Formats: sequence, C-alpha cells, structure tokens
Amino acid sequence: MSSSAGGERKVSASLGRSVRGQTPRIQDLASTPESPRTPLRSTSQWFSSPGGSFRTEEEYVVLEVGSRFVRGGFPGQSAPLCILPFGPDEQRRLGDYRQWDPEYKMKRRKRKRGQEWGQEHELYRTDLSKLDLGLLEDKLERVMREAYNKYFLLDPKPRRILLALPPRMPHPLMSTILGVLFGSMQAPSITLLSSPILSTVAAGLRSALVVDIGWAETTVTGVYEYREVHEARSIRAGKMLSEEMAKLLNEELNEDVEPGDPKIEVSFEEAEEVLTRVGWCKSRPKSNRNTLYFPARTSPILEEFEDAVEVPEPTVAIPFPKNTPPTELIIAFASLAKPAEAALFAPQTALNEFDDHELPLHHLIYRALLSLPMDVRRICMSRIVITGGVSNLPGLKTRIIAELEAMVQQRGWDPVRSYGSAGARREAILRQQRENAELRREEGEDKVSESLDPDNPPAPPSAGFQSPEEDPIDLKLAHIALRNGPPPNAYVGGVIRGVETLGAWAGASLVAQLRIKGIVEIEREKFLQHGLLGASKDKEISVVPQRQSMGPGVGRGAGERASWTLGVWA
Amino acid sequence: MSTQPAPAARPSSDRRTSTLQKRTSTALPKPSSIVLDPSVLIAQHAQLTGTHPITIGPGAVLHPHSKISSVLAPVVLGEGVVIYERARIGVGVGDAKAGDANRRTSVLPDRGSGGSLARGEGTVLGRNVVVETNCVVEASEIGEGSVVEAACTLGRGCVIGRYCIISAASVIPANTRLDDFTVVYSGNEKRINQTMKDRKEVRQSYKTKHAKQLDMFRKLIPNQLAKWA
Amino acid sequence: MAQPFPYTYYSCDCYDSKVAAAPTKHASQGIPPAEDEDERDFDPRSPGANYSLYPLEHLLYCEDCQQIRCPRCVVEETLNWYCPSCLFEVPSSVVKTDGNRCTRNCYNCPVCSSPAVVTTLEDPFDPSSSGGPWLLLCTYCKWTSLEIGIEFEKHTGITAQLARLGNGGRTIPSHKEREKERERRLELDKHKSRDILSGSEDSPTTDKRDDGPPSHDDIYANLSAFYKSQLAAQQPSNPFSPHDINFSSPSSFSRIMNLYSSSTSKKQKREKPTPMREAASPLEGLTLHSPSTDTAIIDRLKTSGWSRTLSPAQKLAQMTPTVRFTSDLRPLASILCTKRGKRCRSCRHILSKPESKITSTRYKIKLLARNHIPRLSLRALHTSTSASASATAAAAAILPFNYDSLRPGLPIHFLLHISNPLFDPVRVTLATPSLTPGRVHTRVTILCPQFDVGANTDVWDDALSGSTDTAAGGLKRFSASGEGGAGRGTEGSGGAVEAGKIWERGRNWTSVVLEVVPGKDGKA
Amino acid sequence: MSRPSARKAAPKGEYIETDSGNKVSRRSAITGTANITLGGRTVIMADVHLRGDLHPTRAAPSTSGKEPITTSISIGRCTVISTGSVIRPPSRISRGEVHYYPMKIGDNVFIGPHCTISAISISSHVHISHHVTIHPFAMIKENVKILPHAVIPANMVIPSGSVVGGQPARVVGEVGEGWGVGGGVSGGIGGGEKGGEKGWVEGGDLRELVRSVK
Repeated sequence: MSSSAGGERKVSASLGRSVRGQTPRIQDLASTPESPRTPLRSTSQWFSSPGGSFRTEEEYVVLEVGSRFVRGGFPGQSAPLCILPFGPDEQRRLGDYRQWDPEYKMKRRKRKRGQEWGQEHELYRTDLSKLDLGLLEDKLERVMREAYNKYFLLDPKPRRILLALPPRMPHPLMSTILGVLFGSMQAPSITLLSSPILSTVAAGLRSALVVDIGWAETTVTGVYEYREVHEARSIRAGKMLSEEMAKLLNEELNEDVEPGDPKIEVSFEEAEEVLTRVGWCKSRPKSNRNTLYFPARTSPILEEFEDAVEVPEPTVAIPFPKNTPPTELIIAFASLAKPAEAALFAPQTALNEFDDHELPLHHLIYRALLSLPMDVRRICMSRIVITGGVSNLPGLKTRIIAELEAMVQQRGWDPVRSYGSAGARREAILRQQRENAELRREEGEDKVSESLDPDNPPAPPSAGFQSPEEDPIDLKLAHIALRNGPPPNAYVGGVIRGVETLGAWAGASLVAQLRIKGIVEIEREKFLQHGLLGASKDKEISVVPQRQSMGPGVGRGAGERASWTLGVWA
Repeated sequence: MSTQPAPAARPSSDRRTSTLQKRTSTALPKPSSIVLDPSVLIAQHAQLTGTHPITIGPGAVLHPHSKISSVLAPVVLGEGVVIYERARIGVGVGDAKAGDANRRTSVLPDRGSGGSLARGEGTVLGRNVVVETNCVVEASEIGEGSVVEAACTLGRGCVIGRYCIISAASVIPANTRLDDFTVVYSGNEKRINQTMKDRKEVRQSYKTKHAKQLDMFRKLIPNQLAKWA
Repeated sequence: MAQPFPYTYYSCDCYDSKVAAAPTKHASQGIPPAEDEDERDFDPRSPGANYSLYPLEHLLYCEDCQQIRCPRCVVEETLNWYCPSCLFEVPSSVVKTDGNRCTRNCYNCPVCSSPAVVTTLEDPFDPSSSGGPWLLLCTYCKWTSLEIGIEFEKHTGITAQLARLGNGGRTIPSHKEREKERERRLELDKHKSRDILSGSEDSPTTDKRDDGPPSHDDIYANLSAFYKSQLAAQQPSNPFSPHDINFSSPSSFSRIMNLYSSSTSKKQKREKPTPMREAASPLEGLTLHSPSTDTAIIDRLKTSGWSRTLSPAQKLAQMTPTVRFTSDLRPLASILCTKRGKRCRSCRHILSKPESKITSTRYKIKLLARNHIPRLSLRALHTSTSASASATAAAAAILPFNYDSLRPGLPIHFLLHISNPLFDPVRVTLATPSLTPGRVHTRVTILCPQFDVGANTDVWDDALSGSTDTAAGGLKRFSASGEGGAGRGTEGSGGAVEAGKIWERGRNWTSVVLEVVPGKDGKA
Repeated sequence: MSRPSARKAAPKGEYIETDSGNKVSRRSAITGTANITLGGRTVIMADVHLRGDLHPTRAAPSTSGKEPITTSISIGRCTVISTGSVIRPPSRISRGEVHYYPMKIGDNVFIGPHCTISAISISSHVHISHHVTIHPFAMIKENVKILPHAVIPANMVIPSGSVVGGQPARVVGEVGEGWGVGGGVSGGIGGGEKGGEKGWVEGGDLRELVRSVK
C-alpha cells in the first residue's frame, strides 16, 4: 500500500496533505492555508472525513518522549497511564531475570568504565557523536512495546499518536523515534507538538517564559501567543544536580572510612533516590530578603556543615542498604540543599567566569527575558512557568523567582552591566526607577490600563517599570473590558510572577482532547518512504539554518503546502 | 497479621505470663537443665540439645524437626511461643549452615564478628513469638508478639522489639536493634507498622487468634512432652 | 543467576535486517558507510545485542517468510482483557472507562506492590452487625489503609467507596458536583468583577479558603472546562449546524490564536468575537506559584524525614505524579492484563493465537521456532568437582560477568549437543574466535567443527529404547537443575576426547566436544 | 491413588517406590500420612517435610474426590519435591475457628530445594526454583515459573504463563510460547543425559526426571 501512496504523491503533490492511503477528498482542496508562523494550525480535513466529527479521543495515544522517561496515556486524562524509565534493568536480555534475585538487588551497581554519570539511564542525548542510534531504537522499541502491552491495552485498531517533543530536536534522533512509532507501533499518523508550548497550554496561558529544567540541560523558551520566540539553554540541570548530590554523599560517607579502606562511591540510583526523596533548595541568602517566606533556622547561616552540627539542626538518617556493610548516614538537613545550590545557582562563582552554556539558572532566565522584545517581555516576565523533572525539588521555584525579582530590581532591564565612569549617573537613574517601581507596587496591579492594550508602544528603557500614563481612552477601555471582557488578571504584565503548569504531557492530553491539530502532522506511508526528507521537494530553495544539520531540505519552503512540514523542528 | 473476628482470650493467661516474662528475662543461667511448663507441646522429632539451660514457658509449641540448641548459651522461650518445622533457635545454630542457609550473608557484615558471646546472654523469645519454617535465630532477644517468617536468619546479638515482623527470607545482620512494631520487608526495607502501633484492638485480636492457633495445634499434634520432662 | 547455566541464546535475524536497513538512516546521520561492515558481524556483548538475543522458547517461526520471529518482529493484538488477581474477564467496552484497572476488590499495596486484602477492624469481643469497619491490608509489609486514614463501611465495592474517599477520610466530590461547584463560583466571580469596576484582581487567595491547593485532577478539569468554554464561545450554539464540524476545529482555534495578527482581525470583527483569553482564576486552571507551599513541603521533609518519603518506584506506581509523602499514597487497583495473539510483522500471518477463554492455557495456533531450528545445549564434561569451575569458566567466556571459581589455564572440556527437529538430516559447521573477546581471553577450540545431525524420524520407538539408558546420572542432573546449573550431569565421558571426532551421535542428535581454556581474569 | 503408607517391599535404597510408582525418600519427614495422597510417579526427596497432620478438622470437601477421609495435601502425577522443602497446608480463622484448608498440587510440578510452601493450590506444569517461599492461600495457575528466592505474598493469585520473582514476588515476565514444550517424548529424548541434553525441560513433562531419580 505504501507503493500506492507513493504513486499518489507523484500524481497530486497539491493533495499531499490528504494522503492517508485513501483517495484525496475535495474538502482538502478547500482547506485554507494559514500562515506558516502559527505553531498550531488547522486542517479541516481530519474532521471532514466521514464521521470525523464523532471520533472520540481514544483515537489518539499521547506520548512524551524525554531523555530519561517516556510518558504515555490517553487524551483527557490528567496524568499519563505510565511513566517508563530507561534503566539498565530495562535493557536486559529476555529471560535474564537477574534484577529479581535478592542477592543481586543487594549489590551496589558500579558505573561502567568510560560511562558518564547516569548514561545508562538515558534514552538519548542531543550530542549525537556519542549516541548509538541503533541502541536508541532498541530501547525505545522495547519501552513502547511495554507501554502498549502492559498499560495501554488497546484493541488491534491502530492509533494515531500525539507526540510531545522538545523543540529543535536533532533530526537523526527524531527520525529514529518516529521510525519506531511508525514501524513497531503501526501508528497511521503522528502529530508533533513542542513541549514548551504544551506546558504553556497546561498552565492556561497563551504566552509564557517556559523554564524546563530537564535532565541534560535547562531550556528557557519564550512563548508568545503559542509561538516560540526565543530559546536559551544551560547545562545546569538534573544531571549536574544528581552528580553534585553523589559528590556530597560520597564525602559524607567517606568521612569515617579509614584511609586504608576503599572509598565508598554511591551508585546513580542511590544518589537519585536521595535527591528525589529528601533533596531541597534553600531560599535566597539573607541579603535583601524581601520575598522570603522562610524559617530562620535553615537560613544561610548554615552554609558550613560545621555550624550545622552545633546548632540543634534537624538531621536526616539515610539508609544505604547496598553499602557494604549496610550503613545509615546521618546528615544535616541543611546540607541536603547544597547540591541544588552548587549545581543550579553556583553563587560562589562570578558571573563572568561562566561559559554561555553553563549559566546559572537565574542569570539564564534573566538574559532570556532581556533578549525578548519589550512587550513580549512584560507579558512573559509575569508568566514564568517552571517545569521539568527537577522543578519538583522543593523550594527551587521559589528560589528562582526570588533571585529573578532581586536581579530585576537591581538592574532593571538594562543590557549594559558596567557603566565605568558613567556609573554615578546610572545609579541615579536606577534609584529613580526603583522609586517608581515602589510607587507602582503600592498601586498594585489595578492599572489595567497598561495591561489592557496588547500591542504596547515601545516603552521607556525599562519596560518592566514604565510608569503608567493616564489615558482617558485607556480608562474607558478598561471599564468596557471589565464589563464584558475577561477578568484583567488575564492581562497581568510587568511583574515577576510564577505560574504552575501541569507539564507538557498534560498539555498534550488537553490539546488532543480539544481535538486541535498540530502544525506537524506526519503520515505513515510518507515517512516510511522518505523519512524526514519527505518534505524536501524544494531542497534548493529552502536553506533554513538548523541546529543539527541533516543537510538542507526539511525547511518550510514554498512547496510545503503540498506535503507535511517539520515546523519548529525544521 | 490478619484481623478476623474471634472470641475472647483468657485474660487470666495474660496476667500469668506477664509475671513469667519478668522471671524469664531476669533468669540466671542455671546449671544445664530443661525447664518445661507442663502445658508445653513438643511434637515428635523436635530437638532440645545443649549444655546450657533451656526454659520453655506455658503453651509453647515446638513443631516436628524444630531444634532448640543451648550448646553455647541458654535459651528461653516465653509463653505461647511457636517454633515451626526446621527452625533452629539458639546461639551457634547458624554457623553450621551459614554457608548455604543464606547466600546473602556475603553482602552483610559477617555475623561471626559481632556475635561475641562475652555477654553470654543467650536467646530469649518473648511471649507469643512465632518462628516460622527454616529460620535460623541466634538473636539475643525477640520481643512479645513478633513474627519471624519463613527462612529468615537473625544474627547473633540481635534485639528485636515487640510486635515486629521479619518477613520471609530476610537476613538480620548481627547486633541489629529493631524498635517495636518494625516491619522488615523486601530484603532490606524497614517500616513501622502504624496500624499495629496505634490500634490496641488490632494487637488484641492478634493475641486471640494466636491463642486459637495454639489450641488447634494441641488438637492436631501428638505431644511428646513426656519424653523430655 | 536467574538463568541457570549453561544456557543458549539465539540471535534473531531482525538484528541483521535492521543493520541492513540502516544505510538510509546512516546517510541521514552522515556516518561513514565504512561502519556498516563491522556493524554487520554480530557481537553478543554489544548493548544492542541484548535486544536481539532470545531464549529458544520465546522464538516463533513464520512459515511463509521461512524465518525466526522474535518478540519484536511480531505484531501483537489483544484478544481479551482480564484481571490478573481475580481472573475475571473484562469486556472491551468498559476497559478504557475503568482506566485499564480492575474495578473489583483487587488492590495492590502502594508500599510493596503485593496484593492487599480487605479485612475488618471490628473488636473480636463484640462483633458488630455490619462486621466493619473494613480496611485494606497488605499481607506482606502490613501496610493498611488506616495509615492514610481510610476506612470502609462495606467490604464490597471498595472501588466505589475509594472513589469518594480522599486520604484522611475526607470525601471527594464527584465529577458532576465539581462541575456544578465550578459553575457556581465562576458566576460569583463574574458578579464580583462586574460590581467593582476598579477591576480588583481576583487573585487565587480568594479561592484558597477551601481545602488547600487544588489537586492535580482538579486543575486539569478546570483547565479543560475553561478551554472548552472558550472554544464554544466562538461557535454558534446549534451543535448540528455544519459550522459545528469546525466546533473545536483547529481553523477556528488558530484563528483565535493569531487574533492579534492583523490578517485575521477583520474576520474577527464580523463575528464579534470575544478573543480566546488566558485562564484568569484557579477556577479556570490558573495556579500561581506560591512560596508557602514550597516551604510547607520543606518543613515537612525536615520533620518527617526519610521514612515518610516515597521511593522512586513507589512514586511511579502512583496514579498522580505529584505525590511525595507516604500520607499521599493511594491503594493501587490492579492493572488488567491481556491475552494476545502474535502476527508476523512482515507477512501478517498469525504465528500464535491462544484460546480466548481466560482459564484455558491452550493455543489455537502456535508456530514454534524449536520445531524448525536445531536445538543447542552445552554442558561441562568433567568430574563433579571441577564441573562448576568449568561451567563458570565458559560463562566468563560467553558472558560479561566473571566468577571467582574460574581457574585460569586449566583446560576444560564441554559437550555441545545439537539435536535436529527437522525430518531431514542437517550438516553443521561450527566456528568460534580462538580467543574470546572481552576482559577474560579464554581459548575455545572446537574439536570437531563439521558434522551431520540425523533426521528426526520415528520418535516413538526411540523414546522406548531411550528410556533405559537415559536413567543414568539422573539424580545428579536433577540436583544440578535445582542448584541452578552448577555441576550439571557428571556421568559419561565414555570415550577419550579426540580432535576431529564427534563425541556421540543419536538418532537426531549429535554431540561434539569443545575445549575451553579460561584466560587470566583482570580481577582473579 | 495410593498412599505412601501402602508401600510394597522395595530393595534397600534412597527411595521407597509405591505400587503406583511414587518414589519417597526414606529420609523424608512425612507426618499425617493418612491425609496425603500422591498421584503416582511422584518424587518426594530427602528432608522434605509434608505436614499432613495439619488437616481440616471440620468436614471439608475432599479435594482428591475419591477419598472419604479428609485430605490435607494432595499431589498429582510426575511431581517432584526436592530436598529440604516444607509443604504445609494453609490455615486461617474463619467464623472464629482456626481451620486448615486442603492444599492441592497438580501434575508435573517441580518444587526446588529448600522451599516453604503454604499455597492453597499449585496447578500443573509449575516450576518452582530453589529457596522459594509461598505464603498461605497463594494460588498458582498453570505454566508458571517462580524464580529463586522469590517470596509469594499471601492470597496472591498468579495467572498462568507468567514468570514471578522478587520479594515480594510480582509478575516480572511471561514464559514464552515454547515454554515447557519438548523434553519428555517430544524429541530430544533419545539423547537423555548421555547425549549431553537432559530429557526434560522446565514446565514440561517431568517423566524423564522422575524416571532418572534413584
């Protein structure tokens, strides 16, 4: 049947979008193209297919493929049916039940030679040089099989897949993942949605600054009206964090080890467990603690472990049954916050010592905001959505927001960091601004005026603190809006504000439930025929700069209407 | 522990045993002797060996092929203790089989080291303690109402609290202390049995059930007490 | 060791085919094609090999493709659903609505995953009429639903009761009730904001009064309700108008999306839109980040410590991903499982099809690979003392793990037994690297690399004749399998071990001798 | 059906063979033989302990069907119970009385060394590895493989065709379609031990194994 589809493609390039292994339909011709900029784009064709409008959500399977977990479930569910990890135990030969042997379970697993921290728990990494795509395929294939056979329990009817992927995923990776889903899971079509946008949806927002603190890296994505407008990355994320935790534990454990004895080295699993169970994050150090809701006892006084001992400081007893002999580590609660400190914020190091790829989170976010256009910024800064596995670390969100607020107060939105001789004048300005800010804060958010008008005229230097200009028309507008418009809360802007999200998966589940079609809709036959190059009739005209080049040609060129496109992933 | 309805236990027994508890716990090792309460049930092929004294409280039940050894130190079994088939009680019973009895001893502190007999306190099982099949118990004390499930190994000098449950095939390294109501499960996990701790009625019904179980054994198992008394 | 040694793994062809299929992918990767060559020859130690090596009993055979089919070159299709603990069949219609879980009283312990039973708390001394209160008890780790403050009035319909019972015993409103509540309060808010024209920002604090922060589910429900309402607002109400096909159709949605882009704004004007807006209140799914919740969690961590927190496994098992403390645990209804048939992925022919009855263990169709490919088995040919050593030596040679009982330099003889299920004789040619790869370089020599195996004819008289002589050494063999393979069958070795000669030959089997010289191990 | 008690004079050796071909080790410990039925061709090895004495006290339907007397343990044909295992019928309190329930073990069941078994029923073609503990009232269906050192919690039901292991045990896999096929008469028997291949497989027909026990 693939061949027939192929024939079809040749015959009617213009009908390409309709190809489902069936004959094209008139409605497809009718469907009006939208601007390629919209990440979420319509095709009436899905619904206009016979009985289309009565299709139920079950038609879809919603997947999120992360670098360490796969989440899967059905539309309309608040949480995935299964969250499947990629551990070494998931990669055994069939019939090798070693991990169920208690003796084996008791042993601490050693890191294999030449393997990076937690490498054998990863599905993929964006650095392809070290990645064995064949293995990736195997892993994913097995996990997907498990998901389908143990959790989804679907009847034989093939299901479409709604796939949440981080934007700008390397194409070899994508094509491998898609290959598995099409090949082994027999999906008739796969819709790609980018996770930051989904996180935004799952937060009930249209625009947001999505901070995804994942495993390998932290991604800050500015989303404006459901469009990625900016992206910044840092390697300060889960991996570094758990490595720091391991360091900490090793130190603690080795304190009472005689010099002669072999040093204790906790396994990845142990470090991970400690991190997820009792790891936490301190609030901002005492200095200008205006947004601090914190018990004084675990404040930065306890930076050093020593004082922690003197003060009757709460401690945690962590069992290490896999250690030989099994031990229990009594560790000061305060010091369990150190890893987060070191890995994510690195307060010791001066800012200019960081490389661009290892910025501490708050700086990363600040810069991201800074580089956003002004009006976008004022929307985004009060819609900071922190998600990703690490974001569950208690206290982390609070800390980030607090740090950010502090930075904004300090610097406003001035990209220049040092004014040299002009410093004094600069100071004056800043003070001036801070006063405004205070004033403004007292008045609170009541100034709907500036919030209401979406396309703001480019505001005075610091958009965050522009003093609201009283405009009768604005006021009128405001009243109208209040009478029959949405509550003003929907237009809050200009202040740092954190918004919780249910996460990308929930977002995808929502989108699928609402039957919204993504821009990137890939169909089975086409993919199996051409892979990601499917859309590449116009190789020569579209040379879109790409993060991971797979050669030119997956761009959203002129010819894309006729076939599917890769949207943000191009 | 399961909480099924069951008629009342004889409160009298409780009182009697509480006193017995005191006595046994402070019992000094007398010259080699076997002190058996007349109400003890010793099945055929149950063994009591060793030179140090062995004291067994009222209502205790020794199943066939269970073994109480006082070769190295005295053994005291409180009232209503049940020892199942092939369970071995007493310091020193483990060593012989240490190798294959449990393969996991390798990854735990060697039980020989801690198990110094200097204290010579021997082994004391509190009231209504149940030791299941194939266990090796060298612990110095097990509190009232605790259950040691099948194929466990309790190292020397262990002190197990009251109403603990050592789930099957666990290994308790030497000189471990377990608080009351501890549950040891999945090999190395520990947790507190809140329900048992908070709810008196649960403990109560557990007691009554145990009593009934004892009665049942009396019905089913021919008593060889005479042979030992 | 889960798999008693020695064992045999078969590599499925799908490995090669995958590599063969790879080039296209490689092209896209820009990996030099040179790699294809060395990728082709199969290395059992490569991590990828774990996915293409299978024990014989897991392999099927497609008679049309004339190929082995391993679990991943088949397509599985569900025949029926049933609960693994009560073994009731579940009709496909309700499977999805029940969330793929059993709705009877089949629950698993959230702490240790073993089955939980319903027992009573009633005082044995005065049994109450109802026999209650009832609770879930884990028979293994003794967890009870009391630890999360849940008791049941009836011992039946646990699922129904649980649905209404939150942890700590508070009642959870049903979906309908929640819907109503939401509507009511939304109305309320509207009025509020209408009256106060100064647009008082109705912050979440106004709604915080009711029990704490809303649950994951609530937020989700609110969100989806909000979006639905927003979409509906765009549409004519009549559900059957052709328009409504587009009801939630993306075109309208994306139109709302780029409301602000000038291109569409005129169109908007015409149907006087209320632009799709963001969620503004918790009722619409907006939850602002509140530091207080964070600090609350931290304080709780501080006080309750390790034992009250959840292990990763326990978290993953829970329905809601947000749980953190033991008090948040919920008993887990047992997940249904399925009976599945298997089809060949390439030609779609049925390879195995179990009888659909849950109780039946028979198969309608079952095409086993063992009936089409020779069966190999390896065992040490030695005195019982060194047998274990030799066995493990081979293990070290074949597998990445090394045993301490390995004796470097001491040659051991192994017996490779090949039996032929086919009805024609087969000719076998064996080959092995003289030195095994990996850390332990073990020398393996096949004394007789080429031989024939007879056809599998007339099983029956052979069975009868075989009965007597196979009795030898049975006890040893038995104990071997019991202890997990060490010291397997120690009898025999009648003739001397000679190069070029097969060891023994039967009707449809032949056995030859391998000489294995374990190499120096890095550790030993 | 025959009972170990009804033994025909056998030549001195490890095993006493009953007229229906059961092989019972002289060193096994069997209490309450009157309540135990062996299906024939079943092997009870040394140090195996069968607690037939713990039998249902109130009239319970005899599981073996034919027996008028209460049965506490009934074991099917070609089943092997290996060294050091203990078989004890489960008991629970019902209506305020302790009650022992008859335990049923099917055909071609292999029970490895040093197991403790209190299941209510073990169906045919079940392979139980060494050092396994099965708590009371567990129910094990056909074609199940239980991994070494597994602990099967009380009341657990193990659906047929599954592999279980761990402490507590859970279903960790499925036995393949080909599991238990072969051995016995279906091919390969000619070899027997001599050819280097054993004449029986896990979960398969254990006749070969039983025959070889001496």
